[in-house]
Formats: sequence, structure tokens, C-alpha cells
Amino acid sequence: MPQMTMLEALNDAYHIAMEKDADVVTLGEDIGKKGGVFGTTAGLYDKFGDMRVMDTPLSECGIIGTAVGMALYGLKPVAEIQFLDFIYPGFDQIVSEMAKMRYRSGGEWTCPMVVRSPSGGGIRGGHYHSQSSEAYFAHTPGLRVVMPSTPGDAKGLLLASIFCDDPVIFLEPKALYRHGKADVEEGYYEVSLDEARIAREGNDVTLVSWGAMVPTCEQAADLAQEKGIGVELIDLRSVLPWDAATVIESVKKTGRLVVAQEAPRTCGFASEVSATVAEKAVEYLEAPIGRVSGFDTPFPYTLEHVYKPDKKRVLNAVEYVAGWE
Amino acid sequence: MPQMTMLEALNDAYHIAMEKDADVVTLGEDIGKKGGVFGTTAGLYDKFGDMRVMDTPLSECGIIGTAVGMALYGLKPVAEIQFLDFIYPGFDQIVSEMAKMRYRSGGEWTCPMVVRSPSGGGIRGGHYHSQSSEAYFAHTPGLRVVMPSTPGDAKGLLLASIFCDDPVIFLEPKALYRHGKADVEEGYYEVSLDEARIAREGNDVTLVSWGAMVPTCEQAADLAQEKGIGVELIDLRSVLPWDAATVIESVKKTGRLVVAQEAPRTCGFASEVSATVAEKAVEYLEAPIGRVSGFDTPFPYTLEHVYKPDKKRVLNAVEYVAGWE
Amino acid sequence: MAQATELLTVIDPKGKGKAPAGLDTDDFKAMYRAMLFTRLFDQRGMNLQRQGRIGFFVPSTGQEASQIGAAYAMGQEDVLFPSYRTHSIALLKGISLKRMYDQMWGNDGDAVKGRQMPNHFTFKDINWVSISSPIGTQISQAAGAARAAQIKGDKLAVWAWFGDGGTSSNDFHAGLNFAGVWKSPCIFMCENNHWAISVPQEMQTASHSFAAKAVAYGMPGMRVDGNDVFAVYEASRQARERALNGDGPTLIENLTFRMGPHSSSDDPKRYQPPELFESWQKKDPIERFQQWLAAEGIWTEAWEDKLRTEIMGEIAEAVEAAESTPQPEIETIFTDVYAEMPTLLKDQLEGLKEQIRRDGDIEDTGGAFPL
Amino acid sequence: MAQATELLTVIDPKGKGKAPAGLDTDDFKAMYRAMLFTRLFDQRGMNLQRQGRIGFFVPSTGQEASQIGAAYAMGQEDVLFPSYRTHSIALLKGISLKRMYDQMWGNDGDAVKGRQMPNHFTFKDINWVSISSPIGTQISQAAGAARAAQIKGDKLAVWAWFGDGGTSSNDFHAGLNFAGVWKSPCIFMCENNHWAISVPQEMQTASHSFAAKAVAYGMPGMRVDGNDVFAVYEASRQARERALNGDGPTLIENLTFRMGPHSSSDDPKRYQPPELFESWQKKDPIERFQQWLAAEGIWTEAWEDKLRTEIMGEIAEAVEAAESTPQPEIETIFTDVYAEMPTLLKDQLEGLKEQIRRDGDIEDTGGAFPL
Ligand SMILES: Cc1ncc(C[n+]2csc(CCOP(=O)(O)OP(=O)(O)O)c2C)c(N)n1
Ligand SMILES: Cc1ncc(C[n+]2csc(CCOP(=O)(O)OP(=O)(O)O)c2C)c(N)n1
Ligand SMILES: [Mg+2]
Ligand SMILES: [Mg+2]
Repeated sequence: MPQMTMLEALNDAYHIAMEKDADVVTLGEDIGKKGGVFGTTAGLYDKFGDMRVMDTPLSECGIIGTAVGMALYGLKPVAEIQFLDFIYPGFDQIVSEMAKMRYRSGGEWTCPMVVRSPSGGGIRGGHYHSQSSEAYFAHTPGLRVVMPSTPGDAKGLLLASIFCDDPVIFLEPKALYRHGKADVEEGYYEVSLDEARIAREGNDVTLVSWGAMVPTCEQAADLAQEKGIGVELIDLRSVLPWDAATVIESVKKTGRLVVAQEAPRTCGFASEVSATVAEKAVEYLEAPIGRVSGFDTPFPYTLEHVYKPDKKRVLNAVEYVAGWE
Repeated sequence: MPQMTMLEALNDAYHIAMEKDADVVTLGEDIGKKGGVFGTTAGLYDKFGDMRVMDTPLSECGIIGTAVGMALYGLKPVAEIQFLDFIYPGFDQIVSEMAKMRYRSGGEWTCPMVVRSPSGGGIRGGHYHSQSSEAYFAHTPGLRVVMPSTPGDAKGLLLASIFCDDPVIFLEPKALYRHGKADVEEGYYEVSLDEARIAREGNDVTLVSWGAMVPTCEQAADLAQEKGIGVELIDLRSVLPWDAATVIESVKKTGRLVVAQEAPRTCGFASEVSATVAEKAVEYLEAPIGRVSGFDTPFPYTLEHVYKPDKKRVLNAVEYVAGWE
Repeated sequence: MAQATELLTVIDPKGKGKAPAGLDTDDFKAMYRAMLFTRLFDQRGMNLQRQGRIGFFVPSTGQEASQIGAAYAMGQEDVLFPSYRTHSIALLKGISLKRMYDQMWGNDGDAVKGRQMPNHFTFKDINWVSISSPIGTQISQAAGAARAAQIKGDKLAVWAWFGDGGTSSNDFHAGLNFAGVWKSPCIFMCENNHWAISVPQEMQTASHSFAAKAVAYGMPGMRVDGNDVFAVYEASRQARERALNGDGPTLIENLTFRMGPHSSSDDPKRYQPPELFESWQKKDPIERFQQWLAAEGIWTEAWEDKLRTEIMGEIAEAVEAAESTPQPEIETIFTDVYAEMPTLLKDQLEGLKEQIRRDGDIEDTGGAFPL
Repeated sequence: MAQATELLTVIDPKGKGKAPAGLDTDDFKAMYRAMLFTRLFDQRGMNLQRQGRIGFFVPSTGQEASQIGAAYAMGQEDVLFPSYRTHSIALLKGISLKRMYDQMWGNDGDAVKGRQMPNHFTFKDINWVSISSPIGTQISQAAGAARAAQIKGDKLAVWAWFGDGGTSSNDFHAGLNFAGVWKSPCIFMCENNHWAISVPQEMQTASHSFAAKAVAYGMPGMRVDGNDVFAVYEASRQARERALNGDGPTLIENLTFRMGPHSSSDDPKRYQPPELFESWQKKDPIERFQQWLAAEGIWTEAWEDKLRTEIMGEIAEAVEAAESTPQPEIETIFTDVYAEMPTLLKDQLEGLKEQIRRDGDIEDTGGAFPL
């Protein structure tokens, strides 16, 4: 099997999707000749031309609004937002239009489309190139919100998203773009948008995460293992709709739960995971539900490494919860 | 003491604030001669003129963006968004600018301003005139997010918001605008933006809510009382920053918690309340943490009354949690 | 590129003028009928709302020529992004009144399954895209759909409808800018009816006209007498021709007047100078067209009476049918959120059914729309 | 209202032309010094980034006349909403290099306390509003600040700076529209440097110029040779006069060229035709002004050498001071979120301190900016 970085895997998925189906088009800022500021769309412009790979004026409102129109017309547009922090000029089109089109038209009109965007910290980009905003989208019924954490998942989830009948917000953890290579299957395949991945099994503490935090959680799980704590790590892959059943199953086994996200804590998605367990499986809980998260502040520049939850912060939470009696 | 509806109380607060301080100005769609579609700004245009009471072009982006500029210049603008559902064209100015200005400028520049908007259901407005979107704002550090549930609080909280140094999202439960009259103190007073209100004391179940759901919760508490269940009802008043201490204190006493919101469940603010308690006071819990909420769907028109959580739905959750062993 | 700042007019205020080429008596009759139908539909709609039988209504009184003139220039394959005030187009295109009233009652027959307020139609069979409440959002979508047609090589035009207020929206700027750069076959129809609820056009923009805004996007802008059905038809026809020839988008401003309230919840007396209203009442688009038709010997009182009786009969029948159709099932709260209902929603639906089994039907405590 | 479509030029490509009234030799020297300072600051900035000493840099090479010409027309009381590419204005206004480098190092002396990337300055003492990364947001804010000045009766102008790309933003449309309606004393400075990262101006809009967009907002639009410092000064001066006279806003387009990469992370070779670059290199704004100054006997090689030595010395000193200043304290992550730190943040800060007490300092795993 070929080895790829997440960026290469995403680029591979893009090429496959556009070859497979002429209705797949892509649009965004600097995605044409430049191939995207991270290179995710490299090679597409040369291969598919400017009718299917469209550099746009500087307007996220226009990118998403026109993509909605394309989807209504019958195309399968993939819109790139250069950084997730810049998605807000197009937020209205997402929450009022894309998410509600099927519902408000009684199923007559649908928006099978993807808005993909690099998300999270890791590139020393200060607070306008680093935020993790999945919670805004996770509170918006009608959307699917997907975040891969491995190259193989990234490819299979992006393909599944492009060919899905629902609108998808596809958030790419930019810190993992070049995090290392891993096996990626050749050719077309999908990874289910509805199933979490049990990244590692364990009996003592359930650790739930998604996107960029998953590798950090893996490191924390290694450290915990050294201390004799068996961590069951669940990578949600999708935060809306999300696979609560897998989490609840695990908590029934371990009795202990930590949820880790990079986003600020208050009203982040970790709170949803916690609240769901506190509602559905409280009787299995033997300890408080730990949350690890960014702080409730904007994202800083110089002290990015202090802000972002690291393996030690995750480990501390795991140890705290594991040690609770 | 005079008796006022919430609308009258808000209008009273507006008049008082604008008389007290010439730097208070207000802007929005139809707030001038028409006095607002709900009448919240009635009489202001005639009294304070078109330099301080400004009808604007149809652009929420412009309303909030120019208000940020006014605040930077030294005014205290109060921007009206006609319905909360229409705030998204201005979302970028809120999350990227208003919320982060103080932080990103190291405290040199600040945005003491209010964005006020009618929120929630109750007027048969379908899904674009009914949503409760406080969770988006509650996940945005730097903002204060306030929601009154009584006429007296509405006035005191609005005055406190206008004269506060932080930017405030002030959400008015439109279902309560004309819900009935209550005592409202005359003249200028503030209600703290940092303190929850214990709306009623009780020993069996803690019920936490805010905004439009508070009267519904009161009715549910009455029904519970008839069944011998003593409900302690906490009205949060602010959901960011919020008064977690009061909630935790109460849960330590009752051991049982239900949180009720009108918004869709997933990643709503109720999840934050639940997760905080599951983290900080799990050892006091004798039952699952119940959440009552809107469904995870857009807001419907004809079946609004089925969608919106009513007193019975709250009562059921209270009974369930109270009866848990 | 012509930037017409003068007003395009065909029928003068006295009802004189030469019909555009290509239209014959049947067309004139169909246009008049649709305009009259719209006027009567609007009167009935406002009444139904006043009687508390529907929750809300948006009339288009005064704008019938502006809408029917353009709609008559549309091709069948064209795609339409309407506004909440353009139901006249559905009437012209022969959408059944039952479908329209079902939507307004939000009943079990409603295509949108009771999820939207009255006037928020969807008619996929005539390429009528679902209407949204947020102002402007359909403008950038139309630009995107027009781009999609280009990509697919389809020969058609995409029409975006909006008001003077809509020109201030983010999506107006984005939509026209993208369409300009892409040279997409998109027609941007701005009905300048002088008001955005209570905000007058001169507080909407300092631009000397809305049509002038086309300059900013490198497309032609046309300013049209919106109470003259032939002028609107002619401008629209030209714009469509340009679109189909690959010459790109056009912005059309129809200068007209909202002769009623913004909606059933509004009272213009609070903000509108009565003289302004009166001056426009004299320019009623239906009367103007009637005069022209009468001069041509097409319009007669007998015909008018026949039309009115016919239309009122159709309306009465459809109203009765819609009113006696039951509410949608509670399942409709949960369907169509996703292509397939996810577990979470299945559970919530089950919970709701359980509540109703235990506590009985949920009380409808009402609520009246203020806007 | 004049809608100038011709290009306003004062100094011709040969360096000939008549200086605007009101400027004397000291002014010319100050302008030239600021332009040269900017060029050297930019070269040093790019080097510092290449050496890994700062994380990011945005040069303004090629745009020195466009920026200094306008900045020279500002009044001291004017309010400035700058862009990330206009640090030249701070250099002109005498902001100390130490303050600028502290920001770029994000160190303990940084006014923004290490919270923003390099080039995102705030200088309240010169009414320089905090710079944002999101494109366009400052444009509507400037319109609002200008309105506030009107409301307070203050006589001044508010300046909003943005690029060709910025004209496509929501806030451009809203800001110019509101300012037009309010007739606010706002000057909208569009630096058309031909590129929005890799997107060329002709893919940004189909409008024949950016200045032409002023028509849509009922304000004058001026198209100015942005490599001619006197032309820019003159246009800006006129716009400011209009603003102070109560005649409302102006849109100015400075036609110029980005002679370097978008930022330290960009490589224009991937998208820019080399001929285009070369043709603009010949129009270098500093060389053009130098020629004029030389012809007037003001510029000499000796003076140039002196200036360069002086500036490079200042830079070296400030770089060293900034580089040896420590990082901000970890408390700075939590302060300035609110006027007073709420309990939640106090708790989070305590938790962080506790972690560091237990586990030691948190490792800086780095990360390089791609854009
Ligand atoms: C984004 C947004 N803001 C506010 C509203 C409330 N609103 C509904 S209609 C309207 C006025 C629209 O005016 P115009 O665009 O001229 O259309 P008209 O109603 O005159 O046909 C307003 C402000 C809305 N629907 N959407
Ligand atoms: C809303 C938003 N979208 C995208 C970006 C990423 N971005 C940064 S600079 C830039 C190009 C800006 O071009 P222009 O406005 O012409 O200014 P210039 O850089 O040429 O001075 C882009 C797309 C951003 N900062 N903000
Ligand atoms: Mg209108
Ligand atoms: Mg540029």
C-alpha cells in the first residue's frame, strides 16, 4: 500500500473524485494555479481546467453561496475556505441555506456539497489562522461535520463526503497535514461518516477525541500505559451526526471518561459528549467526566504551545479520572 | 412600582440610557419612525433624532461592522438585529472583531457595545423567525451573552449591558415580550451580568434554564410541587460568562439536575451546564442529568407547539430524574 | 457596455405605445389575466390573514407588471430564484392554487410540509427554487446555478429576484461580482418598490439608481419603468438573449411601488407620506395595461367580469380544499433534515411519540406574527 | 460628482512634474526618507523571517508611494484603519522601531502581548486601530467610526486601507454603502497591487476599475497612479478636504504593483508571468521619486548613503533589543479577554500554573506559517 501524508491523501481523493464524476467541481481562493496555500488542490487546475477548478474573488460569502447554487443545479461542488477562521463571511449561507435547504423545501431541493477547510493550530498562525470551530457547525442540524485524524481516513472520509447526499463541513486538522506518512489504500474507497473509530482498546479510561487531538491523545495513552492505565481511545471522525453508541458502550466498560478537544472549552463539542454520557450512562460512571481543551480565550501567537492542549495535559486528566475513588 | 411588560421595560431602559449618556446611540433596520417591528425602540426617534436613532440599509454586516467602528471611536452603540435568525451576515464582525478586539490589541482598543435581538419561538414565525442560537455566541470567548426572563431583569440587564466595558449579545425572548406585566423599578438600575437568579428554592431537583424557557420551567415546577417534588429553579440570566457556582451549590444540595433550553439539543448551552456539573460535582449526583430541549432539526412552522419544549416535557424530565434510584 | 440611466418605458401613462415584437393577442390576454389574478389573490390573502385563517401574508400589489413582464420572458428551462413577493410568477406558470394554499396553510398537502411561513413556496417542476426568508441569499446562489449551467453547457438563464433592500446584502455584492467575473447567464431582477419595510430607498443607498450598481460588476444595468409590463418584458427579453448568447449577466431595476403594507403585519401609515402613496396609485400597473388593451379592443368590461368570476371561483374552491386538509404528521418535524434520519433523530421522534402517548396531544398556544 | 476613470498622475515616468502646492523641501525629504525606510525595513523583515528569527513577514515593496503619499495627507486627529501591508505609515509617523519589532517578535514588550502574528500592529497614540487578519472587516468599521465623528461633531477624516481583493468582501459593500448614505467623512483607500495572493485583479472583478465601484455608493471614485507619490498625496488631500467640508466619503484606487511575494510564505513564480513583474519593476516608485528629487537638486548620492546608514543602524539596534526581550508571561493568555477576568478564566489560569509547577515548562514544538 502507498504511504502518504494527510495532504497527499486528500489530494489523491480530490483527483479520484474529479476523474470519477464530471459533476465534481471545486472553487476557492488560490486553489487554481497556486494549488492552494497548503497544496491540497495541487495538480487539479492543470488536469481539469478552469471550468472545474475555479479561483474565486475574495469572498467566502460568494464561494459558499455560489457553491450552494451549483449544488442546487446538480453539481457536486467542493468549496475550499482557505482557513476556517475566514469562514464567517459565509456563515449565513451555511446555517441558513445549505443546512436547511432539504428541510425547508420538503425534500425538493438538496445541497450535496462539501465545504472543506484547514482547522486548528499548529502553524504558529495566531488567532486568525488557528481556531477550531467545529462546535458552531455541530449545533446546526442538517449539516454533517467531519474531521479526519489519519491519512487513510482523510481520503476515505473526503470521498464519502463528496458523494454524500447531505451537505458536509469537512475540517482538516492542518497540524496533521504533514504529520507523517501512513498506509493509504489505492483507488476509490469510502470511510463511513457515521462510525467512530476505536483507535486503541483499553479497560480503564475511555478517551474521546477527534481531528488534530487524536495523535496527542495517542501519545498520552502511551504515557498512561507506562503508568498502568489502559486507555480506550475513540476517534469520533464525525461530530455531527456523531456515534454516541460507541462512546457509551466503551464507558459502560471503563466507567471513566475524558474528552479532549483543541477548541475553547465552553460550549465546545466535548461538552456534548460529556452531557450525553451524563444523561445516558451516568450509572456506569465511577469518576467525574474530564474535559481537556483550549482555554476560553482567543488563540494566542507566541504562547501557542502553552495554549494548545498537549499530551501531558491529556495525561493529567486521564490520571485524575483513573485515580478517582 | 410600575407594572410593565418586558417590551415596555426594555423601551424604558432605552430611554433612560439615551437620556443619561449622549454617547449611547442605536442603529438597525426599521428602528426609527417605525419604532422597530416589535416596538422596542418606540419613541426614540422622535426624542433623540436621526443622528442617535439610525435606520440603516438592509445589512447586518454593516449594522454590526459600523457599530464596532462607533464603539472603537468612543460611542456606546446599541445595534438591533431584527430577528436573531438574520444575524449571520454579521457573524464575522461578531466573532472575529467585536469579541477579539480587546484581546488582539492588548487592551488598547475595546468594543463596549450591545447587539440586541429578539430570539426564540412563540410567534409562529417558522424557522427563520424562531431560532435560539445562544450557543454560537456562548462558544465565543470575549463576548457576554445575556438573556432576561422577566421585565425587571430585562431593564436592569439591558442597562448593565449598555454601560458595560465588554461587548454584549443581548437576546430578548420574543415569546416573553408581551407575556404579562410585572413590577419594574423606576429610573436607572443595573442587574448584575455575572449572577444567576434563584427563581425558586427547592430541595429535590435543580432545574436550570434561561430566557424564554424560565416561565415554562416555573409552570413545570408548580406541577412538580403538586406531585411532591421540590424544584430549585435557577435562571442563569447570562450564559457567557455564566454563574456555574450557583448551579453547583444547588446540585450539591439536591443531587439531581435538569437543564432546559429551547434550542436544538446537540452542542447547545444545556450541554455545557451538564458537562460542568459532570466534571465538578459528579460525586453529588444521584441521577442522570436530564436535558430538555428543542429537537435537532430546523424550527418548523405549523407544528411549532410540538417542537418547542412545553411544561409537560420539562415536568417529565424532572419526574424522571427525581424518581431515579 | 450600455449603462442606461434613463427609464425604459413602452406604454406611456395614457396607455399608448407599441407592443414588443413577438407578442400577440393571446400573450396580452395571458399577461393581463396573470396580473389580475395576482391582484385578486393578494386581496384574498390579506383577508384570509385578517380573518385569522392563515398566519401571514405578503402582497405584491402594485408590482404585477414588474413581475409578469419579466416572467413572460422566461424560458421553460430557465431556473428561478424567487423572492417571497413573487407568487405572481407561479400563478402565471399555472401552478395550481391548491398547491399554493396548502403551503400557506402549512398543511399535510404542503410541499414544504408545514415548515415555512406562508409565501415560502417551492415548485421543483417549474425550476422554482425554495424561497428563503433571509434577504439576499438567493442572489449568490443564482450566480452559482448560472455558473453550473455554463459548466454543464446548458443554454438557459437563471433569474434572481430581490428588492431594493436586497441590494444592500452581502450576497448581492458577492453574487453580482462572481457572475460578472464568470460571465454567467444570470439575470438579476431588482424590484425597486421604494421600501424595505419602513426604510425608504434613499436611505438604502446613495447611488443615483439601483441599476447604476451594475457598473461595479462590469455588467449592463437597465432601469425600467416597472409599472409598464411591456417595458419590463422587453428589458427581460434582451437580458435573456444576452445570457443565452454567452454575453453574461444583466442587472435590471424595475422602478415600481409597494402599494400595500410590507406584509400582513405592517402598517405603512407609521412611516409613509400619504402623498407618495397617492402619486403612485395613479400609476397602477393594471389600470395602465388595461387602458392599452382597451385601446386595442382587447379588454372589455364583459371580459373583465368573466375573468374575475372565474378567478374568484378558483380561489374559493382551493381555499376550501386547503383549509379542510389536516396538519402534517409529527414525523415531518424529523424527516428531511438529512437524506436518511440519523439515530439521534429517531430517538427524539420516539421520545416525542412516547410523550404524546402518555400526556396526550400537545396544546397549541398560538402566537401571532408581528412582521 | 466626478467619476474619474483616467489615471491621476503628477510625476511622469521620466521623473518630471510639478509638486503639489503646500509641500516644501522638508516634506519631500520626509516622504522620500519614509519610502526608503519602508523598503529597507521590508528587506530586513524578509531576511529575519528567512533566518527563522521572526515567524512571518508581509512586505510592501512597490507600494511605498501609494502608502506614503496618502499618509502624508492625513491629519493628526484622523483615525486610521490600516491593513497588514501598511506599516510604512507607522514608520512615517515616527513609531519607534522597537515597538514594531517587539510586535513582530510577539515578546513581552509587544503592545498586543504576543497574541497576533507579525505585522498586526496597534498604536492607539496615533489613532491606529488594531489590525485584523480577516480581509475587509476594517472597512465597515471605518464607516462607523466616521459616523461617530459626525455624531460627536469632530472635524476629521477616517481612513480605511485595503487591497484589490478586499473590494470583494462583504464589508466593502456594507462599509461604502453606509458611508454613502450617511455622507460620513471616510476615505476608502484601495491599493490595487494587482494580486490577492495568486488571484489576479481581472479575476477579482469584471468592473473596469476598482475606482468605478464608487458609483454604486453615490460617492466620487478616483483612480490614481499609485507609484507616483505626489499624485497619491494630491488625491488624498482632496478627499480629506471633501471629508472635512461635510461632502462625504471618497473611494481612491491607487494603481500599483506588489513587487514581492504576498508574504514570506508565498512564491509568485507559481502564478505570476515574469514579464508583468519586469514591466512594473521599471516603474519602481522610489526610483521615480528619486529622479524627481535629483532633478530638483534635493537627492544626492551622499544623502542617500547617509540615510541608509542611519536607517540600517536604527534597524540593527531595534532588532537586537526586540530579540533579546523575553516572551510574554503566561498570564497574557488570559488577560484582556474581558475588562475583568471572570472566574472561569481565573480557574483555567490556576490550572495551567499548577500543570507547569508539576510538569515543568511546556515544550514548544514549533510550526511554520504557510501563507
Ligand atoms: C437578512 C435579513 N435581514 C432582515 C430581514 C427582515 N426583513 C424581511 S423583508 C425586509 C425588507 C426587504 O426589503 P426589500 O429587499 O426592498 O424587499 P421588499 O420587501 O420591498 O419586496 C426585512 C428587513 C430579513 N428577512 N433578512
Ligand atoms: C476573509 C479572509 N479570507 C481569506 C484570507 C486569506 N488572505 C490573506 S491576504 C489575502 C489576499 C488579500 O489580497 P488584497 O486584498 O488584494 O490585499 P494585498 O495582500 O494584495 O495587500 C487572502 C486571500 C483572509 N485573510 N481573510
Ligand atoms: Mg423593497
Ligand atoms: Mg492586492
